[in-house]
Amino acid sequence: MPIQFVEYRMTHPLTPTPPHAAAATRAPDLTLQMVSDPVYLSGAREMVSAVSRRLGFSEEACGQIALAVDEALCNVIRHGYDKRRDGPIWLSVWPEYGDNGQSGVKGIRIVVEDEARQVDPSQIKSRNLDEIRPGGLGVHIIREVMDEVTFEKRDRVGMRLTLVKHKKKDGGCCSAGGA
Amino acid sequence: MPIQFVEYRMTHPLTPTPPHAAAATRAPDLTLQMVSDPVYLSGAREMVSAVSRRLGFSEEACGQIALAVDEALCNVIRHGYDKRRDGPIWLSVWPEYGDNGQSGVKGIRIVVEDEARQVDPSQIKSRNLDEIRPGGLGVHIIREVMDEVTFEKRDRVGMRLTLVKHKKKDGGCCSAGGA
Amino acid sequence: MADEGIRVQSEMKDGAVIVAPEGDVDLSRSPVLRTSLKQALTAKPARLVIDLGLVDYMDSSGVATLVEALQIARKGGTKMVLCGMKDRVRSIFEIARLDTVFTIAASREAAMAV
Amino acid sequence: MADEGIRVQSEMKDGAVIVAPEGDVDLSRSPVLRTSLKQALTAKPARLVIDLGLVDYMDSSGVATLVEALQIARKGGTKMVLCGMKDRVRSIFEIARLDTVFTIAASREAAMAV
Ligand SMILES: Nc1ncnc2c1ncn2[C@@H]1O[C@H](COP(=O)(O)OP(=O)(O)O)[C@@H](O)[C@H]1O
Ligand SMILES: Nc1ncnc2c1ncn2[C@@H]1O[C@H](COP(=O)(O)OP(=O)(O)O)[C@@H](O)[C@H]1O
Repeated sequence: MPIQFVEYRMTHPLTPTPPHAAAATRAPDLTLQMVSDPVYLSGAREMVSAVSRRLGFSEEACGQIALAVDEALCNVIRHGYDKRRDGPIWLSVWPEYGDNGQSGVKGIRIVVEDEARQVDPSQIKSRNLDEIRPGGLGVHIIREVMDEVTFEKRDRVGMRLTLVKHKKKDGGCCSAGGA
Repeated sequence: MPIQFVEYRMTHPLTPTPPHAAAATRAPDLTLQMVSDPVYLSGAREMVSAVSRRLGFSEEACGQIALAVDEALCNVIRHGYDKRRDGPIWLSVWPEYGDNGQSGVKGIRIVVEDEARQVDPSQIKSRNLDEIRPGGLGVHIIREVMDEVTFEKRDRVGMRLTLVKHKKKDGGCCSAGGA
Repeated sequence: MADEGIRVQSEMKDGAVIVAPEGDVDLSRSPVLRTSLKQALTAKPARLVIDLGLVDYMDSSGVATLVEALQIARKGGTKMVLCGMKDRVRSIFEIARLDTVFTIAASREAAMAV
Repeated sequence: MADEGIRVQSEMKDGAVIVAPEGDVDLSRSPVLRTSLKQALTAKPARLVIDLGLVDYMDSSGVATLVEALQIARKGGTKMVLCGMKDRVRSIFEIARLDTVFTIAASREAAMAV
């Protein structure tokens, strides 16, 4: 019962030094590090969806962003980790600002990283949708709902998927609005 | 626009090496690293609430856990970081298993850590609730809805708050149940 | 950073001011509610009805905002009534032992009558 | 780990089997739906109605489960109809261009009649 507090790295090989989450010149506002267990998909989805809502995305857009993140995580779990439930996944979130930084939030950038199997990004592609069969929809869905989708190999191990979605020009805002 | 990918630690002083999140002998299943900006409270709440639901807590208990986490984060932001919006906060989540590990999830353990002001844990206490005034409710709420609440100073910098909630004996399950 | 707005609708009816915030009232949003309530209270209306029917979540910063409004209302001779609370919102008032401090009505209509 | 259950209610009515999953149908839950659907289809009923009225969220693993059921239904001579979809669930069928592949009805009653 009394959990003993010691440094992570001494006790858990999964936790890297330094964090493996998306390393950009600007640090992410949020990074969720999770194990590759499907039971946590809903937690990741709801987090991303709530953040998108607060950043001013429409209800529909929030649902799409959550769906894209879910599909991305499912693919890491199924293809990257072969359904192992203890692989680390990092989900990092940045608000995207306008060019001058003055015009508020223009979109959201989400990066999903893992320490799983590396594959050539060109191999990650949607099947022909005319053929009706179970599966083979994830990559198509991600590309359909997000504005920017980039798969890359990470430096030494694992993959990195960058997802960007811009707000619609009309504002499309669900929860903003002055008092 | 082209974000350049480099190692975190070179570019962002906030991101520690190694992760400062709760370091227990068993690594957390999830750790959310977030900046101390109130705009992200809803993301943290929804994540914790969705995870609690999936771990089999009742709808009411999920709401209480989310509320306790919200209040804990608010206190870190207001008292720890004096409303600075760029301080790091780590929110780590562990499912708690029964004694033999065989009997499923018995509860949830959540640890909130920061690099903010250190205060003597004995100073963190609720005011007398009979006196009606704005504020002074957060610690009371946290203690009321959680089963275990422990404030500690972290080793070198910042505070650590450990929150545990057990499932009710009657099961109180909202989303489990066989097919 | 980003949206910290919250929609707060205000209207006058039969000498009462009705204020209806929407969404989550948490630390990022309670300041806007605070401004709306202070504004509603400056005119010292006979009655201030705060309709929480569209509030899905409230934390202690929202409750503190309402306690502050209650104190101003009492000083100014305004009868302040909360209404339309969802169970989840009501429970924080119970936990804070404030459910007997506020006048709480089920509906807007009831809030106009108490 | 933990709860991967999903409530799936099944009933027989006028020669049709009605299956109604509840909650989120994602990768952690679609296997349970898959089992329910396979079971419902073994008897080769004249009609299988899948009522999605209580499903708040579905990802491609849920859609794949339904595509698989459709293929089994077709082989067995069962007419499979989806009904009660919320907008959010419907949109994934549209994105996957499967909204014309499935027979989709608004309500359970309509699903019994098409
Ligand atoms: N994270 C990943 N790691 C490795 N391979 C992947 C990953 N994501 C997708 N792929 C590859 O892309 C293909 C298409 O993925 P998807 O459209 O989601 O359909 P499905 O997963 O059902 O095959 C997969 O079959 C797999 O080969
Ligand atoms: N994370 C923290 N860091 C420093 N002090 C804290 C922290 N959390 C709570 N406190 C102290 O405990 C007191 C009680 O907190 P709380 O019950 O939330 O009421 P309030 O925040 O409105 O004062 C605070 O006033 C503060 O002095």
